[in-house]
Amino acid sequence: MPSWNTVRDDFPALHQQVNGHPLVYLDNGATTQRPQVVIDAVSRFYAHDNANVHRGLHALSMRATAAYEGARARVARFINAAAPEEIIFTRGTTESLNLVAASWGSRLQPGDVILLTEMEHHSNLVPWQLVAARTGAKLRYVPVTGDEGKLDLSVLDQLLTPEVKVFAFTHISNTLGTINPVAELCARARQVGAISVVDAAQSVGHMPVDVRAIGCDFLAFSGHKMAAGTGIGALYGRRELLDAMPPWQGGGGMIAHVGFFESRWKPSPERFEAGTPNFGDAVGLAAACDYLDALGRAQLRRHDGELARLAYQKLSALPNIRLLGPAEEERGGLVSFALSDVHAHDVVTFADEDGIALRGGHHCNQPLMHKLGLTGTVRASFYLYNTAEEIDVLIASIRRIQKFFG
Amino acid sequence: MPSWNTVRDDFPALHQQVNGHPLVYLDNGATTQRPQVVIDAVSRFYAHDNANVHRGLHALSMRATAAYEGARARVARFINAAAPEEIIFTRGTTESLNLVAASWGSRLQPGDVILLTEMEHHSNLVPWQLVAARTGAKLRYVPVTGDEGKLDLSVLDQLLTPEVKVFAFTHISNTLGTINPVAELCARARQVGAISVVDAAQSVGHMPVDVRAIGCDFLAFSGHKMAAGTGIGALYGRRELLDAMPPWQGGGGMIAHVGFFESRWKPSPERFEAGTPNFGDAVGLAAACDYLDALGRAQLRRHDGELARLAYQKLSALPNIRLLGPAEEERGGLVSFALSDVHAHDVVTFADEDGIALRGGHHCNQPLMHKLGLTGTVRASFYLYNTAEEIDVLIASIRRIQKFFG
Amino acid sequence: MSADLTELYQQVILDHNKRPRNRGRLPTANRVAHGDNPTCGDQCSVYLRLENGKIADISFDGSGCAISQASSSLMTTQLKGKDAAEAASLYQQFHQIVTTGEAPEAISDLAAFAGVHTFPARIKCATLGWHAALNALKGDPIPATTESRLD
Amino acid sequence: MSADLTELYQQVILDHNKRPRNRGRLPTANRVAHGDNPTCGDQCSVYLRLENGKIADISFDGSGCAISQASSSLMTTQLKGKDAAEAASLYQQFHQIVTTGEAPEAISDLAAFAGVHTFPARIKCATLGWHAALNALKGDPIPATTESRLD
Ligand SMILES: Cc1ncc(COP(=O)(O)O)c(C=O)c1O
Ligand SMILES: Cc1ncc(COP(=O)(O)O)c(C=O)c1O
Repeated sequence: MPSWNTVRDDFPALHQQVNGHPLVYLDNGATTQRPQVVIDAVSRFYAHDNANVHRGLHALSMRATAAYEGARARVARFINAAAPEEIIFTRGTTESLNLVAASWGSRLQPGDVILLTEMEHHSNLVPWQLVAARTGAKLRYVPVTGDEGKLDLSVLDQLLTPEVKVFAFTHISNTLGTINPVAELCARARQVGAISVVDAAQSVGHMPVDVRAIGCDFLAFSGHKMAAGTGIGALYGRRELLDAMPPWQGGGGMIAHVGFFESRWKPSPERFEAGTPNFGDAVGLAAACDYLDALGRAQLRRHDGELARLAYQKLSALPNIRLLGPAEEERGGLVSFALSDVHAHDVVTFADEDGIALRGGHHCNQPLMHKLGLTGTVRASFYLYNTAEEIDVLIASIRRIQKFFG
Repeated sequence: MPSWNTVRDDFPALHQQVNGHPLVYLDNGATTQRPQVVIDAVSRFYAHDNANVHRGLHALSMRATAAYEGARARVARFINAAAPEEIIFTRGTTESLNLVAASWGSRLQPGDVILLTEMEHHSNLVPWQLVAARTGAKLRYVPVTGDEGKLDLSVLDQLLTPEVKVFAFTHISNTLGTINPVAELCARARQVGAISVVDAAQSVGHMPVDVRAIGCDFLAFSGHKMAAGTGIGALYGRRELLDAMPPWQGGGGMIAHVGFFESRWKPSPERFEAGTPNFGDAVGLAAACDYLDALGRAQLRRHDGELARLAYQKLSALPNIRLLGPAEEERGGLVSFALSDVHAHDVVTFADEDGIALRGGHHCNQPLMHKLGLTGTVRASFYLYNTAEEIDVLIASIRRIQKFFG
Repeated sequence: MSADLTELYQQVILDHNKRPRNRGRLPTANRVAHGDNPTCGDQCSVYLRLENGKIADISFDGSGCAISQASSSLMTTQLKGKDAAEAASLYQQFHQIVTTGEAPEAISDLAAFAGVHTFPARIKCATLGWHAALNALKGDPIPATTESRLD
Repeated sequence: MSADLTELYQQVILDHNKRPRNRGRLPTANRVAHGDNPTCGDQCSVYLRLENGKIADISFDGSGCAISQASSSLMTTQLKGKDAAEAASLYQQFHQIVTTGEAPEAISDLAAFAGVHTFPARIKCATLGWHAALNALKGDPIPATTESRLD
């Protein structure tokens, strides 16, 4: 049973020196670390219960199937889906969004509009560009107000017209830290008969997320951004939408009948899980859900939010710095900034010398960067094991960097 | 350094009792077990080097990138690809085949023909049905001769006409155990200007596979069928083909430039790896390559082949049994059979009582089963840790089953 | 042979598997439905003659394991003479038996399937024929499938 | 500051970063090429005036880290007066320096970039301008990219 007091002990990767300094891992927006219980859950599964799922009647296969379907039910509970069948396991957020764009999106037609926002990650942007090119649908964007990084909802009425068939947006911006009013956006989409697609990559592991309270049609997230391994993630979809969608990938496990020239499909979720799924990491994802729920996601949200506010406040006091994202209280667990005299890459390389892991660049938000007149920012992103002391280490490091290049 | 004498010690899952008997795991065609070194390689990576790849300049990210790209180079070496760039990491064989069918296949037109064989796994069949439905191309099948399970190459000339743009076939049939003459088939495809796609799910982990000796254009396989974890596999593709193909999934990591309304792509392999890849299990796959090469794949082939021949021979001596696949020496490491009085599922359930893991059913070969007038078979499939004694346990169990239902 | 396995393959089941009752295509049928279990390729067709809302005659056909064959066979003997509501209620009881192992009192031979509950992967085998029969009663032309994830 | 880092950010580099030489759009250019590093969004344009096969004048523009800015700046000072073959050979030497840390004897200021080899992720930064310059020499209108996986 994890506890907030000893939480750092749970993560083996944190206990190392980098360039002679204790590691300060502030790159959680890219991927979080995994607690030993998650690593062990996968190892134990492989050492005891490993067999292919679904098609087997022998003991190991039945155990593996129970573990895999148990993981599906656990993930459904984690986001309060109505049924396990509403969870499709994927490689992660990107594959989840490609699945919706390719399968649901195949019904789009010339004249239809896909509404996105200017703060979308490439993974919630390029799949829609691809389907737009295929179907003749058009893209439209909700603007971002500027450095403070809010969606300009004053123009939403003009943008959210009846031609809009899909409204896809991020829950928490991975660059700005903005938390979008997703329930409101979903309701607005519903009013014009559009489906809503929520990119929850940065939120599901960081705060309570309830798909029924949000009222979304689809929601996508990645295990590796919530203390689980890579190669696993999920797409939540409302059952009646999923069952009306054509398959995307074809292969073993998703078929009801295969003939040489025609086939029929199973219902969701199997229809969308062609081939051997990543059941090993699904078991790890379920263990991560247990881990995060034992700590409490409301507390997690508070923890990350407080660190982000503290960092924002201390960084604001530095000279020649430009901070992105909302200045007020409510922000996701990250801060993003640009120093006027030092390029983001030089900041990251120097901080690494102090044992600090930061990310510099466009954070897969090229069009937003371009709009803001930036080529990149430095991002510090927090998770449950980060501390206020680590922010002091960060600030001291940035000061040294500014001095060196000053 | 693994050794053949102690090979069973390397696999923790083998050392358990099932229903009061030592586990006899004969379901390797579905998934193999993982040696402790592979499990540990992934755990160790997560405990020490875990960070997102490619976009990071800090120490952990550089280590993770080196590990991931090192795994790509290792896999390239494993199948003798000309360059690491010819390896695209996927979830497994099924995703690899869907990638080729969707991306390369997007250039197909009405009048074009996709040539498959009647022994293809659903994963090398349904993706082509889907692309045929989208493009208007037609499917054609090389027939299987009957229970002995050979491709009827006498009609290949008639089938492999200039309209054929793709010839896709399995290296080793997962139901029949047939080893197809893949180099010859690739050469024949080349003669008519068709690309060749090899489903190597059942071969890459079981025998030496050299893509340049085979002369294939694409080759697909899964980590979990070669001692690595689930969620990782690869598509090999010849460089010039890959670089001429449009992307399939869109998102972070595969773009050269993203604007709001148009984007440009990176070259292969990044173009085909949208989103955070499964770098954790890629590290495990590289460890599995090391493990298998240390044992020696030629020896592995001999080991599996000998067990299959032994099993075939002992099963042939039983009454009321119908054996599938080639009777002669050369067969992959599996046997598939039907008892005339006992359904495959009852066999599997009874064998499980004796601790034996078998698979019963259509093995994702429904159309072939239908052609052979079967609804399913029982399959025993072998790997490096199986023994001749285990075949005796199997035969004794089948005898008891026949007696019970006799 | 273990107790669980003996319990699964009861004499009643082995008997119905070897000598299935009401097997084949019912020539006078006015309702038919097909069921399949995509996971294993098993198939079952159920043919009924409905007269005044009651099952006047019934047969089944198809291929499958001992459990599915015996279950379909036994089912036909139980459903003859029943109306749709009675059939649904009988299926409820049967479903309870195969999922929990608990048989309601005074239930017929169906209790022979209680052993199925320790083999969850076989529940689909036991219910394949029943799904087809209930679909046939509804006059539903869609193939029944035990891949509904709900048994 | 660690030895590696001091080695990476040598005085020459800091100087070129702060006061880049030949920066801006060369009005008389008759060749141009753009390079970008998709991983980080860095961009570099190189403008040349080729006269009788030699680089009569050269400038660069764009945005990037200290390494890429300094490298482009220093490069312009080295390439002036060279022909395509000499430029290619200079790049070969530079590439060797940034990948191995070994500078051929009697090489100019380029040796200041030897420290890059201990930071493999920064090799792309150091070569960005060079790729653009070589492409401009070829008259190749395609954007140079350091995402070729070969530096
Ligand atoms: C011949 C063959 N092809 C394709 C596959 C699909 O592989 P996977 O399920 O790992 O995608 C399998 C394994 O089931 C197979 O045996
Ligand atoms: C907001 C957002 N969306 C999508 C993604 C893509 O997630 P993944 O790379 O796990 O597919 C990320 C992470 O990079 C993200 O931050």
